[in-house]
Amino acid sequence: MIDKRVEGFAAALAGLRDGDTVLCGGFGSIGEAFELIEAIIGLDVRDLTVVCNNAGSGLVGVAALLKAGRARKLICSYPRSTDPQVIDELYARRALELEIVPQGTLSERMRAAGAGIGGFFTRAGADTDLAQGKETRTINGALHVLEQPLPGDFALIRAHRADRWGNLVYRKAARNFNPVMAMAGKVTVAQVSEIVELGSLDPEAIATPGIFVDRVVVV
Amino acid sequence: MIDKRVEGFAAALAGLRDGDTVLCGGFGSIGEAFELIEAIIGLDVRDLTVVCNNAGSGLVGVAALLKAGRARKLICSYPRSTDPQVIDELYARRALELEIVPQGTLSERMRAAGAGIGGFFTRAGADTDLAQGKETRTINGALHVLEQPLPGDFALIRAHRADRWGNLVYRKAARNFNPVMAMAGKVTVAQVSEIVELGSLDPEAIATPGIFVDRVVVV
Amino acid sequence: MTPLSRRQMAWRAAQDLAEGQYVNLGIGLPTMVCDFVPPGREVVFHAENGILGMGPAPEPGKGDKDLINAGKGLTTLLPGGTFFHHNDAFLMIRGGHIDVSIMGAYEVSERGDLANWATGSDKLAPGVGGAMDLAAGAREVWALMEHNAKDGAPRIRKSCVLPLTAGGCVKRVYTNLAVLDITRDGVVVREMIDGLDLAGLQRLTEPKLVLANDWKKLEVPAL
Amino acid sequence: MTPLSRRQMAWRAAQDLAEGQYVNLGIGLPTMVCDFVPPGREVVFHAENGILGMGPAPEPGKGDKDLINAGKGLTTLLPGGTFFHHNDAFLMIRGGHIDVSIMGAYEVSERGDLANWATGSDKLAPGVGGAMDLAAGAREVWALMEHNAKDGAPRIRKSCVLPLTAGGCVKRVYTNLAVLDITRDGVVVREMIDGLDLAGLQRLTEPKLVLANDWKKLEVPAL
Repeated sequence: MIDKRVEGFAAALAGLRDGDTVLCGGFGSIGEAFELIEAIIGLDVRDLTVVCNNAGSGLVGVAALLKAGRARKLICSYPRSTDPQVIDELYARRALELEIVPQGTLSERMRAAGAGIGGFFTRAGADTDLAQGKETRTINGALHVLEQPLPGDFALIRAHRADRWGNLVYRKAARNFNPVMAMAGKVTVAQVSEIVELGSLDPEAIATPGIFVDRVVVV
Repeated sequence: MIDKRVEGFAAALAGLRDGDTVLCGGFGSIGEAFELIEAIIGLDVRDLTVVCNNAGSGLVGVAALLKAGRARKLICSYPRSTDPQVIDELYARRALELEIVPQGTLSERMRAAGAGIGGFFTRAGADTDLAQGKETRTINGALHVLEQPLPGDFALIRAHRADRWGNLVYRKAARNFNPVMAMAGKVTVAQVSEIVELGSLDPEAIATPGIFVDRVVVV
Repeated sequence: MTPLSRRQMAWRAAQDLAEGQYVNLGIGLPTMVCDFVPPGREVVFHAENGILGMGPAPEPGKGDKDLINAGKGLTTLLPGGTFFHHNDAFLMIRGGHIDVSIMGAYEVSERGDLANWATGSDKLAPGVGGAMDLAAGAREVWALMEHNAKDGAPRIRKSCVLPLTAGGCVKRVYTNLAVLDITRDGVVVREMIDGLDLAGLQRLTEPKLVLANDWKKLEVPAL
Repeated sequence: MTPLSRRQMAWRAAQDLAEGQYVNLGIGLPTMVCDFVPPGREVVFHAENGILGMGPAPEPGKGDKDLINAGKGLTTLLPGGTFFHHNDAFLMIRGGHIDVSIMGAYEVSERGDLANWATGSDKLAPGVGGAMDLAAGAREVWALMEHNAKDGAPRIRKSCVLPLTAGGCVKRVYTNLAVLDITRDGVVVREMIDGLDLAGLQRLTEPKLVLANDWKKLEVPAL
């Protein structure tokens, strides 16, 4: 029987290693798997590359992980979201490597990783400082920049409901980055509010099919 | 008031011109907008490029359009589906230009058009005859081919239900190519079975948001 | 001469949105535009975190914590609204499906170059969000900003001083003093507030301004 | 010596699918594999037209016309199954999310090159379907085919004669005579049907065969 449910954060995060790239879902603090992300702090792993739209809010979730010094690098589009105290302090000390990526490109780079796309051309940022050092090309008269896939060793996401096959549904705007990160994680762990019987989620409305999900933990 | 409903096929197809590229949804004959596609035959347009996974089945829909000689070219992945009598006859006479594209690449090229992606690298077909004349590149040790966006002047799709904003839901496997073609059509026309009150479709389960749909016709 | 308040600036931009347009509102001031669309005119607001059909902010204490806009404020969903994932949200943006993007700006050049992401400060981390995708992908980009910086420096520039978000993308600028079009013939003044004349506006603006033949007084209600 | 029937070939391949694997079945013979997974073993079948969790074919007269598999035959959905659009179906394929792709083949080379899309005929239009995406993207590709062509020509080749679907992708071949692994050390015979020996199989096969130390009789039930 396929059963992706795991008990506890240690099982949920098993295999996470020094230097891993960790994709953390959420937009602002909505749809962020706070507890799952914070559980990393209790493990002996360092030098993580964290990928997240923001840099966490207040002192929870991604912010807590960064504050605990577990990340070497942050790849994000907009670090200073609600209550950016942690990123402000780290930035002032230049204690964290920061890669700023246009938000759509950030998402598309993860999709490319999940979709087996080896790279793609986008106009976003092509004529800006963020394209420095990247290959550019004029296509149909418009400058494009070649962007690379961005896979994660782990994706730590949050959903509303799951079943034992790992099918997920979200609530409203809490969906945001979670489905695309699920696609891009080599190991995708979903923190959910509830696990329901197999077959009780509407097959027309499952936003993340279980094929993208390896472990489900109820918080 | 936004109201994308149109009455009759003439209104649904208004603006279709000689030489246009027409994306036709469906997989086999499931999810194909037979009546809408056949309505082209009654118009005075020629030299169409038809994009469809197959080449139609029997004598209906895309098959009827091809048989009527309205297409100059067919871009597809698998022309000989159920009852391929029309394509077999056209192929024997070499009466239709044929571009064979790997199915995932066909879909991804249309997504690229809809998503503002200027081109993408895929491994699919990179080391085969179908990559002839295309740019290739070795990425992470694997040969990739650069594929181009494939936009449509029109996308003629089929869905189950719609509302007046053009939001669409599908039935089961009849979804197939329809959502991605909706994204890639400059003018997207959806043939649906039923129009429902605005707000009665579940906002978590709308497979094609109305932003991708220009006209809705009930058949 | 009374410059527009921020709410009045948002009101003015809202009047130019047409029925049926799909519109993305940037964070900060542009978010307010949503509240001032004329009643009965259906405009579909898009949020890059995965919403189409945003309604007004909920009554205090009544919002749903999972229903936020791009600025992380609570919002609502209109009948006909939909939720989707972030990648589809940006597919809509990059793919040319958004009719109008209204963004805040630090600077706009006479060629329509937009600078709205990096201040050059080395104290605070820069952040770009979806600005570059919107600038590259939306069919029209409108900038909504104070006409001048706090120190009086012009924000409509011959060339942007700050790092660019995208070149040549801005078509229209709404400020607290004027409505201006960026055209091949230069920066055209469409509307100016009462008490301001072209010479006065020109002193607050770096590139040469052109007064439209049919220019009007920029009139807004008390808000 | 009795070669396997088509149903027996499908049965044999089905036995090697492991619980929890995501498996795409090509059109034709591979479609039958779905019917022979051992009871109680959960394998999730993927159809490139947008289904995960396909069940067995419906009873005659009971199917839903909108619920078809990649071969356009009626199918069913198991509890836990999902529908999605075609682009996501191929995202799963190309992105390495499919554990096993079982495809029919015209030819397989000793390096695992696969030829299964173009016959070289100029009478009928060629069609590739999803074969190239599957060959490039699935974690493992298994070929399921008659050991020899109708005219007796070997289909396991030193090099493919027909146009390639992808180079070096096939890991295992199931035929009506044998089960063979494509390895760096050559084509290894894992199982052969009763009454066939290595010399006999070699005569029907172009590249040099290697007999596995632990080779077994290829045994299947009457079906």
